[in-house]
Amino acid sequence: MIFSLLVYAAPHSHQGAESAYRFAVACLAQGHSIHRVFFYGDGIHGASALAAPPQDEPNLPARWQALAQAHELDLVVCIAAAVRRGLLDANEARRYEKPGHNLHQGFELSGLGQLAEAAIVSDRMITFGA
Amino acid sequence: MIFSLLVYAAPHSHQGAESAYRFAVACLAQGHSIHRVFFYGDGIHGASALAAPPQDEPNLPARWQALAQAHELDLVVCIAAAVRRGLLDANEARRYEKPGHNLHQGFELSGLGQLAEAAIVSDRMITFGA
Amino acid sequence: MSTSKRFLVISRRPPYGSSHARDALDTALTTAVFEQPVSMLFLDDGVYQLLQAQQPAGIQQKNLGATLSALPMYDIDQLYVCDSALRSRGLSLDDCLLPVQLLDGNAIAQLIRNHDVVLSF
Amino acid sequence: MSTSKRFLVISRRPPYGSSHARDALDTALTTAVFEQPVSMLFLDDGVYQLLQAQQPAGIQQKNLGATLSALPMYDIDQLYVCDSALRSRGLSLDDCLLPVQLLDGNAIAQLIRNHDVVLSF
Amino acid sequence: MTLHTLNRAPSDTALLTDCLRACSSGDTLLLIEDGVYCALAEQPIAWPAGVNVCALTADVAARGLDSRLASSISQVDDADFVQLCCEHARVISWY
Amino acid sequence: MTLHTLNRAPSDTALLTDCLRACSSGDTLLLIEDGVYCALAEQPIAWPAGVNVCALTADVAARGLDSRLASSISQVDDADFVQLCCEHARVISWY
Repeated sequence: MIFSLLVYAAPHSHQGAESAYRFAVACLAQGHSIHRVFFYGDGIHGASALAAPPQDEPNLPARWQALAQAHELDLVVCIAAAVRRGLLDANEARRYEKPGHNLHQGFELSGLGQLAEAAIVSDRMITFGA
Repeated sequence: MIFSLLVYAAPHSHQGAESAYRFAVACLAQGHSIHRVFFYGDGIHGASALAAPPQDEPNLPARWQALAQAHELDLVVCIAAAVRRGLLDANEARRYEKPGHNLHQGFELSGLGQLAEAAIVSDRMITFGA
Repeated sequence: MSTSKRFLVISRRPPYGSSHARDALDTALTTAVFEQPVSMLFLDDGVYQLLQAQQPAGIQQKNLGATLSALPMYDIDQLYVCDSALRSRGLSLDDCLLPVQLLDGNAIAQLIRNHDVVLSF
Repeated sequence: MSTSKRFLVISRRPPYGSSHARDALDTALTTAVFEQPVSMLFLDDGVYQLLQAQQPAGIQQKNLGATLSALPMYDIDQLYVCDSALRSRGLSLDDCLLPVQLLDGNAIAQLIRNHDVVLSF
Repeated sequence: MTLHTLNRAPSDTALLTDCLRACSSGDTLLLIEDGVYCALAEQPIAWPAGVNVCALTADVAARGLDSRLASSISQVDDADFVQLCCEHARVISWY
Repeated sequence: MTLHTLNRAPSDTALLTDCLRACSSGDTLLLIEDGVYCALAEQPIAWPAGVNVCALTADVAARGLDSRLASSISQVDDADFVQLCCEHARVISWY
């Protein structure tokens, strides 16, 4: 089956961020495919390139990236939610004249339409909330 | 009187972030002083240098910085909460070998002890939660 | 994207205190722009979003009620409210800023079965 | 910092679902390191933090119960629990991983009046 | 005496119960953010005796509740909030 | 048929009520994260007839609830969670 995930919880604040990752791993292990993981609301912080969690806590952005590389899944961050909260790629940093950018490699910023599209083309859409 | 504030809510996600700022303005307008504003938990996102909110939403990090400059108040961000969530200053970026830093000018990263110290030396400590 | 799915957006948080209500609304609007049929269901404190006379300028937020009023212009006219959520708050349809349909528990379960994708906020 | 204040940390969220419980605990521990007298009060779902046999390895989190057990070593031994929060969950002091004192509503109001700074999570 | 702030709607019954249980006579309870929904006349709450309950004006107006407040609840502005903090020995935030 | 997930303790009575009201016979309710506290034997909940209620093992273990679950509630692991998603036409997250 084709799954997509909506991640609405931030790592280190709400367990939903970690639950989503664990679900994705289980999903792929069973041979299903994941079309897209969409990060929305506070969930966008799960795509930070600058997160440096303690050694006994998982670095979710890095794990998502590795999972995406191994299984060709699409990691999309809601651009409107991200930009207002301070998560930028190089383009947005230029557009808003900010001194840097902090979107983790392997993620891309895009519109909320990518959530609707994911729900349309996937068999199941699962939300992990906060 | 001497006030200190604990901000535990993130801008654009919970109203507490904005309530805290409004309270601080009212406090100073009445001639009180604010010793420290301490950002903890998701509240640390209120110190992001990269936040680019829409024009009709306030840029709280910039407003806090302006307020701090005008009134000599101390803006301290819990370093442990910040680093795991991806908010770094230049020092921490070097320490964790991250490609950039995103702490807004006028804020400083420090330990949770600064919260205890603020409560000790202030007449009132007010929390704005999420 | 030739296929079409019936979307239901559930909104159960009050406006302004957190971004849930705004995010639910933006999701519904965007889905409608993608030409998918979208219904909205207001539960619990989500019914407070429908109150008239919201004036959020003093808390530096956009008027959510004004955006809600525009839903029919985006062809989102299937708007449902849990009637016990409304009644237990002492409110009625007259208090709502746009026309909505009242549903009881059984009708809510039925509504869910009639949709393909349910997104809740 | 010659003065000393009596701190009360209120913790009313369950462990693991969010960072509130951990943040409350870290705040209490840090305040104790600053040699301030600290009490902790567990209310509502916060009492679940006190349950024995927590095994959070499977959800990639640190054992909060283990940290709680260490509180007395940091001279945080004034630990209070709302007795109706405990009882309404079918729990008793025997279920708790460290010694705590039960308080009823009046005693909670009294406890608050006996502290200078109250931080809640 | 204590100033309590509460920022959640009364549907969070556990929070409201804890807050009211923690109030002593002479305390003040200030309803802020979504807490102002606790002030609705249509859904009257049994406030503890001797506790002064008020609601923050900006939050009342934002939510369209101006004409819906219970008559026993007064509205206060940001300056009053600061003043209430000064008049009470400590502040507890219920959230 | 619908799979419902619920991630809050039963103290969030409004969430639990909405979730149960939305269940049809044949639906499954999976308790995850803090939702597993709804599975405690000491605090039995009146589940709607015809709804299969289960709890996620990792979350039960994390919170020390292994020996405290109501007997009517089965534990499922992450693989089962995925399987449940496949077996139901849609998933609703109550949070």
